Amino acid sequence: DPAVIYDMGGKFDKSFNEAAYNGAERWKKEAGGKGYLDFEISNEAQREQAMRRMADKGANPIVGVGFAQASTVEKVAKEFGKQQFAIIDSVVKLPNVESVVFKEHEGSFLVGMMAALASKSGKVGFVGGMDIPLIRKFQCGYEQGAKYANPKVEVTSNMTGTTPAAWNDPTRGGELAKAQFAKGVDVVFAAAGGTGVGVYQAAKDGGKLAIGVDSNQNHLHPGVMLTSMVKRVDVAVYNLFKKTNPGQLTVLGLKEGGVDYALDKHNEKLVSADMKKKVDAAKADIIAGKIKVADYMADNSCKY
Amino acid sequence: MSATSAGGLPPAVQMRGICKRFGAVQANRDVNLTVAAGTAHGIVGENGAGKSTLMSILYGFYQAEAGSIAIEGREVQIPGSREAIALGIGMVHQHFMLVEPLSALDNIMLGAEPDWRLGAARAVVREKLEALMRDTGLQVRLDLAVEELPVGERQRLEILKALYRGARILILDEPTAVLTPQETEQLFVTLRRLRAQGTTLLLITHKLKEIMALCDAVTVMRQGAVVLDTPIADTSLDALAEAMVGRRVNLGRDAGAAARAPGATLLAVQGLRWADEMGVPRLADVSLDLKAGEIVGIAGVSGNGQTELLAALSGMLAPQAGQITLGGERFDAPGRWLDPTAARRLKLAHVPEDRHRCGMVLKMSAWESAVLGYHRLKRFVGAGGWMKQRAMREATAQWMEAYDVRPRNALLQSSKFSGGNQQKLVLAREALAPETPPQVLLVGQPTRGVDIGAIEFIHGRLRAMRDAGGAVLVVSSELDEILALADRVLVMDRGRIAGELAIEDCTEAALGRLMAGATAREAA
Amino acid sequence: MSRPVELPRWADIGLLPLINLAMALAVSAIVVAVIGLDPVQVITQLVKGAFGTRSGLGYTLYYATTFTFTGLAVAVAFHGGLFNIGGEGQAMVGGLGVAAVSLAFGNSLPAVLMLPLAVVAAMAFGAAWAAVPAALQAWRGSHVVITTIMFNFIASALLAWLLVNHLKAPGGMTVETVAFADSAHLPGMHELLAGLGIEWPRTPLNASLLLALAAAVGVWALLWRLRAGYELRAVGHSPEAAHYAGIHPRRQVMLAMLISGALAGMVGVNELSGVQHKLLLDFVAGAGFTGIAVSLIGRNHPLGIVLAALLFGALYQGGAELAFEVPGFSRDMVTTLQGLIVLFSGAMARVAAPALSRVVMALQPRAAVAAGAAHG
Amino acid sequence: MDDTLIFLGGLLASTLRVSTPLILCALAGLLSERSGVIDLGLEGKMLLSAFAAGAVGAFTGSWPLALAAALMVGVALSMLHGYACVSHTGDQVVMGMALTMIAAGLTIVLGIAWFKQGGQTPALPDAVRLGPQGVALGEALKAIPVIGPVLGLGLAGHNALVYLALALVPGVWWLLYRTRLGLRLRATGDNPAMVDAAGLSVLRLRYGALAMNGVLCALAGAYLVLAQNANFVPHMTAGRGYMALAAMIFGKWRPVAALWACLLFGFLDAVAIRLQGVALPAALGGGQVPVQAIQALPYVLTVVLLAGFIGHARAPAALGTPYLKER
Ligand SMILES: Nc1ncnc2c1ncn2[C@@H]1O[C@H](COP(=O)(O)OP(=O)(O)OP(=O)(O)O)[C@@H](O)[C@H]1O
Ligand SMILES: Nc1ncnc2c1ncn2[C@@H]1O[C@H](COP(=O)(O)OP(=O)(O)OP(=O)(O)O)[C@@H](O)[C@H]1O
Ligand SMILES: [Mg+2]
Ligand SMILES: [Mg+2]
Repeated sequence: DPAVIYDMGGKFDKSFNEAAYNGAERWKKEAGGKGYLDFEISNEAQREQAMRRMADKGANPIVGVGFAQASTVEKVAKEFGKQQFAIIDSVVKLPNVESVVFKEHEGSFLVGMMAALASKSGKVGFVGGMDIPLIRKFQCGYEQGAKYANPKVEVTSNMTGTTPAAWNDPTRGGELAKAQFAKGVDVVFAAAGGTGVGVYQAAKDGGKLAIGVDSNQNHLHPGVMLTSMVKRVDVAVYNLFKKTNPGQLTVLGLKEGGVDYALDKHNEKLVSADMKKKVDAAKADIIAGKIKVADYMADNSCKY
Repeated sequence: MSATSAGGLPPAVQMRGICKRFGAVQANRDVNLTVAAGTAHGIVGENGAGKSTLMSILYGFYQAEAGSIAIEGREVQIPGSREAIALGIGMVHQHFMLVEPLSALDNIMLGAEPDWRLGAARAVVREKLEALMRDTGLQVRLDLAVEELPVGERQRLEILKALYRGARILILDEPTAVLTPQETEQLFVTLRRLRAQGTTLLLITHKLKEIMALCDAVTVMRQGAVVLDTPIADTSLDALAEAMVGRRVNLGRDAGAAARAPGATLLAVQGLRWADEMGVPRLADVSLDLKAGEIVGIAGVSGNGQTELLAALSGMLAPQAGQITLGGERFDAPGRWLDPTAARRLKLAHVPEDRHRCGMVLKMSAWESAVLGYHRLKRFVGAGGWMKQRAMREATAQWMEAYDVRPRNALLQSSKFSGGNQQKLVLAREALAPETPPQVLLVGQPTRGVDIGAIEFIHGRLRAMRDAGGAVLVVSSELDEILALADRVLVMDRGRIAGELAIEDCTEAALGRLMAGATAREAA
Repeated sequence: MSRPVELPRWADIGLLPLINLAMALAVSAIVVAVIGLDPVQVITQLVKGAFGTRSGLGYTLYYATTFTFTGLAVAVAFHGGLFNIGGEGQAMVGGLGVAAVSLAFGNSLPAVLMLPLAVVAAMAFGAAWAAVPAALQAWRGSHVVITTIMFNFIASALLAWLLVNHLKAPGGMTVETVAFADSAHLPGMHELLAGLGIEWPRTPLNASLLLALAAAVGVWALLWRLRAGYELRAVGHSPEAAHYAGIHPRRQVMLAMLISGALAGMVGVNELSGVQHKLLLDFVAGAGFTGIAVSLIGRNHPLGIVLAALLFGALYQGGAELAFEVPGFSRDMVTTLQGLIVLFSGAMARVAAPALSRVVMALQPRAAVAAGAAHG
Repeated sequence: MDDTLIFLGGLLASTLRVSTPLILCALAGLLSERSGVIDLGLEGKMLLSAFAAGAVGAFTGSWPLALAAALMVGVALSMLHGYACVSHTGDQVVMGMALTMIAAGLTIVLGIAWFKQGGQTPALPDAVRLGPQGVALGEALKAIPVIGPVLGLGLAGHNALVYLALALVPGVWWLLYRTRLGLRLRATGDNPAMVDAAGLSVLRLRYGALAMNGVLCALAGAYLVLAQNANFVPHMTAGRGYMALAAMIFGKWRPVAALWACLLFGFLDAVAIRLQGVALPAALGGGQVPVQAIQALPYVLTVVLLAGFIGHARAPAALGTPYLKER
């Protein structure tokens, strides 16, 4: 059986981990009767125990969701050389590990455009979770997109914190969003895991727009959620469960359908036809390579 | 019953067959007490005789296991202080019952506020109190916080508090223990005036003279039971003392003691000064010498610096000025002062006043308490600080044997021994633990709360140490004890040595005058 | 109001703690039932998970190692009359010490020097973190309960700051240092036993277990066999009596807290040198607070603490297994149980005493009467 | 200029929002400690009440019921506190630890069992939340020249609990210093034997103080769930109970001083939130503002105060000692 290990925050974080959960569930439905193992990490000491336990039980492949599991995957995969492992959002160079990373900057570019197009004040905001290169990557792509749609747009960015607690601090997220709203920001993009819930709530309370992340979060507050930058962790997990490519690095971008913006019945009223046209055009350009979105993690700086 | 009993009135208080025990201690056994209305009634007895317990039962603090109470002729139940107050009983406790940060006024009205708004309540109470203060002569500064008031004023405050609540029966538990003689005199004037106004007084005191001076009748308690109940006119100071202790009090001293002249000075103290955090001087220029082969007694009302003197001499407290010479070493204050370890090294032993708090560690076993202070001796501690428990236990067993500590169980928890036996164990330690016998022995309240047999035993041991060439300093608030033991008596008053008397010159009157603040020449 | 009830020693030391523990377990069972699980199944699974396999036992003992350290830390301070709630922070800083020396010297020192150095650093750093509250208590009278709580928060901020800004592995996204060099790895129990020819599954259990047992013996010897411990207990029971005996209460307060902090710091050895081989943020994971519960039910005695640590180790490991096996069970149930144990064995420890005393009296009327007579 | 004013207004608003649970909890701790009962369980009481509000809010969709549930849980925990520590003379410090541990575990256990969202409760609809008050007033205030934006943004448009917390500060002050009950409570914390001798029930006074303490903790918990956020999140109190305790000590057990301490701590928190990731000016050596230092500041300040460097804080004399009376 395959196995998935969610990171802290848990499988119902409405965001990153929940996407992985949805992928696993889809696989289960299609696999007909077969099950899978899963576990939610709730403290550091558990990571290794959980993964080793899965390996002991013969689970194959074992998917670690989240960059924080990289070192654990590396350690356990070495011990259990005959089993397949996978890591999402990080790279582990071992023959029995497949690494899956996303081009978050491409998806963020699209929602950045939408933010700039939807903003009446010409000010858009970004609330990141933990201050790490991965989140800077979101931020950088978002900025590029916003500037692409409206060169005069002002982008205000904040990070919630520097420790993993920043993924799950809705109160702080709400405060950051409110501070941005006070400055005139009227669309905010949260790439902050569970912290985002506080950001969206603040947007709702303040009558502003918000953009979700990872999962399609449009349904959380219809009329408030402008869109979501979906990162198809569900697809990644689904594919990994079906078949792994050990030792490979899989990169999922717009072209592969790994990232995208979300449009559904919850936000169709907020997205004008013109907006959609512009964003879809940019999407096609990125896929075609006509627009190059700078990747923060390429050289740890946001140059564009 | 009593001479001043007004015609026909029922007794203010009638307690019958009161029994109360605390664990193994029978604090009150079948106590009967009748107090005529409008009289002052004294209650005396040794420490632990059960006086406070009896009064606490009357005030509803404790519940008696058996017996009945009638107030002003009516049978009553007193389950709590509230009911006692409602019955017109007021109590001034042995220890102050005041909230220090609150003002005197707030302290008085607490629990009896006439209005739920403090402002309104204060106005009403202030008016009543001013009248009350005029009537009784009890003057208290109502707006100062209690912590700023001197003890005498706090004592008046306590009485005022009881009277404000409408007390017709006023219990005073050792009200003069902390008062100066002048304050005591002032208090007695007030008490007489209250009695004249019809208040019934119940006075507990250890000072028999006060009983004779104020009371109309007196009850003597011993070991929880009443042993004497008599109008004051039918008794005398000596008779009361005898009743308290249970046999003729032998004020006489042991025969062999006197004549021998004291030897070399073993401990010399000059110019000790120490003031507490509030700046009140507790030791004021105290100088004294202790010579080989003598027992020096320190007499005085407790709280006049005796505790601090013992602490300073034993190294537990560093005075702010003064010097001490012990075993050929000199210590100066401030700067280098004796510490308890050095004191023991220089053969000074110390039986502390407060054996419960200082003399032993109640939670530890007897052998652990028995080596306290001597736990660093070579014969008790081996290499690397390893304690030789066998040696400690064996030594403890020997000391218990020598000083007749009962039960002879070195493993028993220290708190499980009775007061007298605890005291004997501490004394045994101080006499026997040092490698060579102590040269100087400081003893605080050697027989407080100790029974007669043990008193005799302890006195005998102290004399034996003296006869062996030691210098003994005894601090005691019991004059009898001083008179029985000492070769020379120093009297302390407000932190200073008020005077010195050779034992031949000691009469209770002379000592009493010194304790009350007279100079030595006036006293003699 | 109730008055203190005297119980025979066997009942006081043996029976009452068991009754309190049983009450805590009973309430936990109710909670388990309320969330729709079968208490009996949960308990059997828990015991099986903790002791049923060698690997489970390994994890149990590994957790117990940490709890022994923090439990002993609480107990030593307690005997000195101090309630040290700062085990959590002291453990964090102890781990910082381990990481500091392991990262600085791991590549240059051989294991025989490196590992003792790590142990010393853990103890020194933990002790140093306890020293400030201790000194404030001794000289300024600042209540050690409050200051150690504050120091827990300060420690966690300090650790986060150092890790994020100075110690984080360059380029990595997780807040952790690079791995320690091999010489700074404490051998795992499986390696040690393999050396003796015994096969043992690979678990986090490592040589720290031996250190913890040594620490327990050491604490016992200190408290009940050494002069220093005698003085410490004297101060804990009665500062006045200690002062009378020429013992310096301040020095003892410092000593108690330094030893306590050093023991808490040892958590860093078990968790970092022994298992993680790197410094990360949350490696203490509440063990400092668990130490309070461990010490409470261990009656502040090293033997009791080792047993209580084993109990809590079993709860943690069994809880983890349950979380794997039983859907809907989360390890927070163990936190709840831990809280209930602190409640019943600590705050409400004497609530059952009057009833127990009546039962004991009823069971042995003659003995009780005789004891009463001996007193009177 | 305008930006600065808006920043200040936002900061003021944020300070008030962040301080509110601190103020409520500090007052709760103050009432209990003034009566002589140490409360290290503020964190736990707040957390469990927050969960109650979140869970009942999610089940019933009614904010009065959610609030009532929080109050019931808060008061029940306080009564348990009283049963253990007042009636049975249990150790008050240990009790606080126990309450906090139980709350930390139980909220997640029940949350997972009932809502299956990793311990969170579902997001509450607007009807279950406490909305802003005085928005119009805020707009009016903004019209004032210069300081208008600061006042309008900062003071108006908060929810009712923010204003209630602020109003409770003089309320508690008045209770303590202007009423009979307050006098009795203060006396109980200082000398329970005297209160007993005055014919009052120490037991009843301490239970009374604890009941108020429970209500205030519950309000703080409810605020977190019904006002500041829209659901319960595990560990969402995040040490606020201890911070409130620190503020209470920092305020030397006095309501108004405690308010200032709470506002200071809240202000520091609001500043820390805004300074996250902000670069220090080059004059200060560049690099990032050490946010952790700002976060640790309240705790450091409290230790400094306790060490007596800022004048001595005098705790109620009988704090922590159970009142035992032989009968
Ligand atoms: N609360 C208590 N618990 C246990 N024993 C007590 C308690 N109160 C008093 N006792 C014991 O009861 C006995 C009588 O005590 P009580 O205080 O009535 O004596 P007293 O005559 O007032 O003594 P003193 O002259 O020292 O004030 C003593 O043996 C005392 O130790
Ligand atoms: N306040 C108190 N609380 C609890 N126990 C007490 C209290 N006072 C005394 N005791 C205990 O009561 C017992 C008797 O104490 P007390 O000091 O009255 O000695 P005693 O019975 O008079 O002994 P002895 O006759 O040897 O002097 C001892 O076990 C003592 O520990
Ligand atoms: Mg008395
Ligand atoms: Mg006696």
